[in-house]
Amino acid sequence: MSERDGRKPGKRQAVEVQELDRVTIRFAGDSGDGMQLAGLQFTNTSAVYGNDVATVPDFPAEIRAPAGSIPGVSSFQVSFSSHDIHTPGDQPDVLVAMNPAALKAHLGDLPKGGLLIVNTDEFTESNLRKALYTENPLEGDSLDGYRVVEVPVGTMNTRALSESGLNTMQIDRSKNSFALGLMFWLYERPLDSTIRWFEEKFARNPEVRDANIATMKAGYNFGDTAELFPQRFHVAKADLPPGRYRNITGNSATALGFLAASKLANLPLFYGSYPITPASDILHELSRFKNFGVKTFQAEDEIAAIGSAIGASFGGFLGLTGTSGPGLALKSEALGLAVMVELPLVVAMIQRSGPSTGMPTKTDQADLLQVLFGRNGESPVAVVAPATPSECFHYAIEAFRLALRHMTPTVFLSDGYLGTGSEPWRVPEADELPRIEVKFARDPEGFNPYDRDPETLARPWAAPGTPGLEHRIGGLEKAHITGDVSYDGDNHDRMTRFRAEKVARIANDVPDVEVIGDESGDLLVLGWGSTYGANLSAVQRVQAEGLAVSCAQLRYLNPFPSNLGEVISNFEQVLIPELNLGQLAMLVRSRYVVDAASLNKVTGRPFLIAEIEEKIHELVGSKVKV
Amino acid sequence: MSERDGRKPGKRQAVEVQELDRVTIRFAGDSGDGMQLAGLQFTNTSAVYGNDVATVPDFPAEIRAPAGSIPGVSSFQVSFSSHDIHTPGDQPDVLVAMNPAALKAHLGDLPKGGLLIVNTDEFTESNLRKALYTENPLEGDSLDGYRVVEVPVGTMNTRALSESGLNTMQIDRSKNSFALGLMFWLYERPLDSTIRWFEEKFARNPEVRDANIATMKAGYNFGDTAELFPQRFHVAKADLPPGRYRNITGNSATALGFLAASKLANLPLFYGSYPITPASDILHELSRFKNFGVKTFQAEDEIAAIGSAIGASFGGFLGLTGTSGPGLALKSEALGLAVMVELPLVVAMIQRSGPSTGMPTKTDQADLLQVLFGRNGESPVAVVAPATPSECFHYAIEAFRLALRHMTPTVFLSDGYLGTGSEPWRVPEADELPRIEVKFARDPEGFNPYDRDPETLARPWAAPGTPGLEHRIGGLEKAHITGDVSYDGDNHDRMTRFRAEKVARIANDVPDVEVIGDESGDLLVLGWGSTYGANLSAVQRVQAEGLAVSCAQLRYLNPFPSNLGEVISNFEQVLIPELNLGQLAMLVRSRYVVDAASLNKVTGRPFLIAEIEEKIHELVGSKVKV
Amino acid sequence: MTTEAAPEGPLALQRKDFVTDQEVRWCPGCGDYSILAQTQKLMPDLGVPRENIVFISGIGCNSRLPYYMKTYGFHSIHGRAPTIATGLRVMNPELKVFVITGDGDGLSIGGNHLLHVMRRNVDLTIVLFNNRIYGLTKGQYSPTSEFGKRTKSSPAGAVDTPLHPLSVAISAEASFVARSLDIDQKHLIGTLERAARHKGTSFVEVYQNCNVFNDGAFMEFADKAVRSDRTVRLDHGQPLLFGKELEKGIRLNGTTPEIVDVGNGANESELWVHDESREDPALSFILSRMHWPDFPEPMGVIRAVERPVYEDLVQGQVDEAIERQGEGDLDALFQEGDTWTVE
Amino acid sequence: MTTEAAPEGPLALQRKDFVTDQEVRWCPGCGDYSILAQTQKLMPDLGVPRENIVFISGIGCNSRLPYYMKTYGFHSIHGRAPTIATGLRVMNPELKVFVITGDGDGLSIGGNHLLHVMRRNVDLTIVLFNNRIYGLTKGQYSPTSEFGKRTKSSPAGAVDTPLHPLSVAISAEASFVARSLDIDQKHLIGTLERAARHKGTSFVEVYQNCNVFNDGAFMEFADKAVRSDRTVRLDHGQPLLFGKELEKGIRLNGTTPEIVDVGNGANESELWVHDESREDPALSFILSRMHWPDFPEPMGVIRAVERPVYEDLVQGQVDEAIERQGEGDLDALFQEGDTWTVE
Ligand SMILES: Cc1ncc(C[n+]2csc(CCOP(=O)(O)OP(=O)(O)O)c2C)c(N)n1
Ligand SMILES: Cc1ncc(C[n+]2csc(CCOP(=O)(O)OP(=O)(O)O)c2C)c(N)n1
Ligand code: SF4
Ligand code: SF4
Ligand SMILES: [Mg+2]
Ligand SMILES: [Mg+2]
Repeated sequence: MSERDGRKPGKRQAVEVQELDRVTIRFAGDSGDGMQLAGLQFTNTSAVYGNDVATVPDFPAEIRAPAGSIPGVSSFQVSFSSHDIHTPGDQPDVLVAMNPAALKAHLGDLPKGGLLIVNTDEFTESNLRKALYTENPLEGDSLDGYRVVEVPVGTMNTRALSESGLNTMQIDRSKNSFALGLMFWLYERPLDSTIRWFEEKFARNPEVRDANIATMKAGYNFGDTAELFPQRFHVAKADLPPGRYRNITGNSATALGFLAASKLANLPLFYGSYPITPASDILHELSRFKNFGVKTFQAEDEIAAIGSAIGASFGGFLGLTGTSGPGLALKSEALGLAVMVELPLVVAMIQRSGPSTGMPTKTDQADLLQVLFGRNGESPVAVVAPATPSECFHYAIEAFRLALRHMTPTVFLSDGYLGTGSEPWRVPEADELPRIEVKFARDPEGFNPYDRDPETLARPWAAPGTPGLEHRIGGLEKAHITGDVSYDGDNHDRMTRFRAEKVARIANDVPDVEVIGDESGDLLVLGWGSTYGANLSAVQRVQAEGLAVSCAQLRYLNPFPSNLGEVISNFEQVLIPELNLGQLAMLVRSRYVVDAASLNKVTGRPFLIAEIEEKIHELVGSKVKV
Repeated sequence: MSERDGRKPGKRQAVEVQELDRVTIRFAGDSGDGMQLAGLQFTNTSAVYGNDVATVPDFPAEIRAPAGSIPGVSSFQVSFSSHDIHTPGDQPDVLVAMNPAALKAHLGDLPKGGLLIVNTDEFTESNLRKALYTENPLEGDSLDGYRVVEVPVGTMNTRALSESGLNTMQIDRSKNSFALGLMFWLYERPLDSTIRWFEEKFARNPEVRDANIATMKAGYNFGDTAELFPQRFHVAKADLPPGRYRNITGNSATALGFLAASKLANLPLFYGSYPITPASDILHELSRFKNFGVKTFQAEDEIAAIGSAIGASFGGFLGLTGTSGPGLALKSEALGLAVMVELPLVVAMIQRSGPSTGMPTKTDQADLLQVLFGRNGESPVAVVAPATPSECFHYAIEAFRLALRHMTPTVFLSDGYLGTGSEPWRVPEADELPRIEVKFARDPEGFNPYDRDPETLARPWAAPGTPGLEHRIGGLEKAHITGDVSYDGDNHDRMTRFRAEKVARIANDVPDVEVIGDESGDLLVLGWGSTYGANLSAVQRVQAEGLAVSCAQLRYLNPFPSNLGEVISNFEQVLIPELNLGQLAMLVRSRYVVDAASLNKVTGRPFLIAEIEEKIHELVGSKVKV
Repeated sequence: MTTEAAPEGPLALQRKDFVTDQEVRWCPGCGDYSILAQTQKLMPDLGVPRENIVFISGIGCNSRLPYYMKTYGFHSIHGRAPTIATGLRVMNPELKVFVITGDGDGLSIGGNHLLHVMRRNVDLTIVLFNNRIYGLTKGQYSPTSEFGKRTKSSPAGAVDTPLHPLSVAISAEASFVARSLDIDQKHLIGTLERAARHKGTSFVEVYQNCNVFNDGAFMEFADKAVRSDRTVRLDHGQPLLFGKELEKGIRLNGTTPEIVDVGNGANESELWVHDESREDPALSFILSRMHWPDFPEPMGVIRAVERPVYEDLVQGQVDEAIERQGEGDLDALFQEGDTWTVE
Repeated sequence: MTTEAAPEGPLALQRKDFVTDQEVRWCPGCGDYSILAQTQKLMPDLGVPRENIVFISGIGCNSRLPYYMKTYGFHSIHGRAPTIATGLRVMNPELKVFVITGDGDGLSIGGNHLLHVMRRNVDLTIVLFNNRIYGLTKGQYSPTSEFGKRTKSSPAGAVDTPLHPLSVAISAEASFVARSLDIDQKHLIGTLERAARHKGTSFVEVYQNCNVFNDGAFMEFADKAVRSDRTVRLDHGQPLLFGKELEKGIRLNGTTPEIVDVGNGANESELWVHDESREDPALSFILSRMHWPDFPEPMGVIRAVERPVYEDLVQGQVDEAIERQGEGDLDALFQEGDTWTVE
């Protein structure tokens, strides 16, 4: 039984086991080496084991680079811990490099003293050349200061599978499972969940299934027998709030959230989209769940995608479209139409690095202003922004709740780092989730399409098919109440202010922004979106140093929570770290006339905790060395 | 000879002549009544006569409304003066109403005591119905308090042309010339320039020519003979700076400016556009001047329009595209490409009322933020904004000067009010105009497509066809210097800041913003674009009252002139009047952390001087009654 | 807009029940009036409850039409009506959806959406008002304007070769393609009815006179006096005959149409017998290339074939999924994959 | 990018002069490699100075090609390459401009631009890499994917009817339409050369294998073993013959192609003789509808007719205006209309 022979309890005592409270491993190899799979399996195992985990993948650019080349390197970083963590870690403690290119690309991130596991078999002349190495790093002194462990992964793997009946290419494909087994041994992880996974995944392909299981065990045993490692490590369970958990990426959580919204509002979901990295996952995910009644439409372009979603909203259904920056640019005009016709359209916007095509597989937060202002005329939309992968679930639902209650287009603003990153998610009970109440106009008596709700200013939603409510809407300015076309100047002024006020009033319908730390102090670190983990971790560190620093992460970007002004006013200074050149900062400075400081980074990568920590010290001085 | 018999010097003494220093006349009638023509001729005559003039037309919505209906009313307001004026006037002194609908639509703007000239012939049962009059206003007391003059324009016109040989419909078409003649008499204007105009315009149609001239004279004489008017009025010449003048609309001035830029840079102009109100005029104008080498391309949509213009810029030519708000929304993605490839594309953006289709024939200033931020990623463009119709000429040239020198997409931001409004323009001497120097890369030695000019950070412009400079550009992030595709994070950060800094440095290349009035005081009225006339007039009034108020109009919106911060700092308060909900205000508040006040109006109409004056008094109190 | 009481049922409806209180805002004499009139007349005959009828348009003079139809309506943005209609139909197949577009709206800015909606065969009735001009923007040439046409934007003549709307539709795999004429009231309403009853995308090009910016664009063959000689009515199963006494016919020489005099000599059996239901689109394509003055302009239903309707296929996949996996259950969904419990 | 010294003149150039220092980033085994190779080989033969050659692409795997061509290049945005190429050619007719696109780039998001650039007949050589999949975004179905295709975005099978790229081109009035195959090197370079030498828009569909996301899409007829039986080469003025011994031919029964055995019985004279230069597009259209397995796939130049080139017409109007009014003079321009002088 896997459990037992995996664990080999007999030999356990042979090497001493060191307790650690957090470890960060980066698996790096060629795109073909299955690093994402190895990383994910290690993540699941650790999560199931009870650690808190956080991960971040790093894919090569969309185009496949030649095998063995640096652009072809794919990596997956997982951080697992005995306490709760908020980021996948600034730097890895362990780097698994499956080929020279992977070593070249990632060694820079490994701190001296870090553990470096290299697959020696790939360090051939030609591979070294592909990685632009002039000499073999395993021979020179370039690796001095690292704890280098050389493993002939290829050879060992081939040996383990000589009997498998697979051809060499197939055998080679399971290298990653050998490496994975080795890491499982090193960190005392059980093999069973991965074995189960292989059994499901390759159910229809027993040879491959058995080969992967066999080589993984071989890797595990190799660690046990070969005296490569002086010690093993153990990271104890974290005490997470009780409940059922699963590991989830932001994009999956987003798709689940939208499906949930459909159930909670009891309205079928329509998803119109045109593929684009990193939003495509949502299209792929939703198209798998047709039994939820969701209809996915791969449109000819982004304009058709949002147009079709507007059609669905007009029809009285959950109209949803999703894209990334370049796609949103194309949707601008139609989103303006949705604002004018005041329909509950939701736009899932997964940011990537721009401008233009930019770096499609990397992340920035530089589309906030486009989301707010990228349309002609005064064209307000509501904006919600999850701060962690698992939060994407809640805010996907929230986006529809606000859109439906306030009859306004609403943007769900995520990014590639959230979308592809993962963390444990406490699985909710479906009936824990609050229903979304939807009011359709049904009574012809006194019906008018632009007769607003006095509280929310929302206009009535009258779906085609409802007898007696026949009416016409469109992109021309509408007369107050009747919705007739109007060129009256005062009406235009009034309607423009209504549209703005309608969105502004959503502030009464969203929770206050929460301050982590004291309600007042020297510095407030104010953030939005995926910077949450780094902001929080940095602030926790400086709080531990005794600095009067708190942080707050905005999940509602338009309108701002109503207490934001007051929150800000209680701090001497405000720091706004953003993966752009200061977009939220501009909004906050102008809204509250406060000289908020910015920390900007536009590298396509998330903030390191240390970067924020350093900026905090720069602003409020420090009682401790940095 | 027209001059003489027009003036009828013999009878002049018959009615007393009152001197006025400014008169504002509004011609209003059915779309078919030729009010635009009448207004324009009156304008030209007054301008040629030597007055300062300002005009604003008001067309019906793009769709032709039924004859006689209120939506079908077309009007033209001209203000002429013996001193220099900055707006077409808040309210007319005289309203010429050619039919009931025109009266219904415009009477509200005529102050009590105003002169009201009505064409009684059109006040028929059916016309009154079309104008939604339940009773004939000429009979009731609804016109009490106005100086009503009833003229059977139709009858008189028909009588005048009974011999003309034209059919009744043709005859009816020249009604407006009769009315025009009457107004010429009332304000002692010479007929000759209009006669000349008819002679050219209808050269190939002598009957129509003669008819219009005849009925205009008849109108003139009618004023002379019929004792309808107790007096005539005279508005003396204004003393404008010496020079040759012509009356020009903003859109014509814009087209001329771009043609001039082409000559000054000695590079052929390409204009790629898709028709849209109010930008279409520019396409129409430019396509008339093929002998300047300009090539106009009516694209299949706005995306193709900007794409083609980018192609022209890439090719080493003056690439220009033009549109209005909805069109700019569609161009967003491609404009981002232009930012990434750093080409000297110019976008002529003529704002209209939004959001969405909005009110196509009306004006707002609500696209400033779209222009600045309506693209994915950090995507800076330079923005210039003329403040008067005639300034459009200069800033069209300026847009290309900046685009070419700094190798950046540049937006020329105008609006429908500027574009269709007119004023006298002091015609420049072509060789007064400064040449635009263009540097092309030619030397393969050490050429690199992203090797920046140390001063401006502009990249070299290497046109296809240049031997040895073959290179590839595109929308993916570029490596510093080489321009190769790069996914390097630090390079992306560097390039993002380069693009921002490149545009920011344009501030060194533009004039300081000028303060009209004292350099310091209680209040600065800060504006941009077409609010200039109203801002200036209002400030001049309150200055006359002795208030410490100055004004400044921004012609450069990105970057701001470098002295703006200091200018602002010298005033107790700042007021920013905008035809939007506070877009420039947001930028200024955030940039200078100043609590600038806003005056917002979104009616599709320009500010009245009185509105701004009132707001000024509200902010700084007043020594005088409002 | 005033609210309207529910109708007593479709059969009770008459044209006036489909007229809104909105003042019609087209130029006097515009061909759009006649198309509107036939469209309103058609409604009661369709037997569709008024609340289930939706008119969706883009931007252009033509696209004002929904305001004048007392049904649900959406005057959207330029060129995008087919996309909105697609989303609406996919979610609610109960609705009878019309798309109103123009030669600029549908073939210039909106050409791509037209292409894709037709290949998908979404059940929409698309009426393209072809006046060979941009009317609303006051007279620029359009993708159907003649080569060399002088307009505001082409003072020296347009240098663009025009598109044949019907050819485009056919090569976009359209299952129903027809043409009619604004002023030919009976033919127009008949053609619209055929289109409206077709399952799948029906595309109708209507020659429409813009008497302000392109007056008489079609008069050469559309004028009542010459119409029978210069247009040919297409009737399924009937030979292509035209002329006042149907004295002329068309036969195919290989793939080339030829005009022949019927009666004297030329025998009927040689004539091209129209088959609108033929799968192979070659003949439809040939018809789409026939134009006055070389040939009489074909009028009527050029192509009408059966193809699965897009939204039915989409619904089918949903039904099948439910069949196979049962109605989606959130709890099951949430627990997909590896889960673990923390006590 | 390193700078390159000016060539000694086109004739001196060889393939290597068109190879950049950029590492080619396509999956090993991708059909794009072969298309790139033939394209590079073709360049010297064109006799165009390297600095006058420009490659403009959209987005997609295919659209990386310009990075590998040591000419001027522009890797633009998704679907818009034809628009950029149009502006460039209109302003500089000296340049030889290629447009590289894909089935998604050119027919999905970019379909409308393709339509309009072809009807205008801008002098561009458009090469559409048709791999019937979205490669760059890792495997969603495209407008040319077969009905029912299962992909990441269509797990239950695509319900969209695919477009026939060549039919679309023909109905867009294209003056040159051809098809070739990535792995058929001689045919490919020959076809590309024909296209490159055509005056006006030339449109070439290249069947391209995406061995990662849609492997073997064309193997059924493209495989060397069966190719001669399952494809038919089109040669102007030659009968449509195919098969290893050219033992089979195609004849037209009215508008319907039929396969006949040549030799025994069926006489050559019945066979369809290919006429690429025929104005009337009916036959081109019929060819564009022929597909395996019903017919052999037509390969080669389907249509090649002469039409005025858009940018020449534009230039003509400029020349004529200068002829008529003389070179534009700013002072005259400024003084147009009423002017007056203030002393
Ligand atoms: C995005 C956008 N671009 C341009 C316009 C301006 N516009 C409105 S209608 C139209 C063309 C109308 O032509 P057509 O579709 O033939 O309709 P018609 O008026 O002739 O019926 C244009 C260019 C617009 N409203 N929106
Ligand atoms: C505006 C925009 N939308 C979507 C994308 C994402 N995208 C890039 S390439 C592509 C389709 C590629 O398919 P194809 O044109 O067939 O090229 P291939 O990769 O198959 O060669 C898509 C959807 C994008 N880059 N830009
Ligand atoms: S402009 Fe032409 S199409 Fe438009 S309403 Fe007037 S006549 Fe009709
Ligand atoms: S994904 Fe397909 S098309 Fe793209 S490079 Fe790889 S094999 Fe070629
Ligand atoms: Mg039209
Ligand atoms: Mg493809």
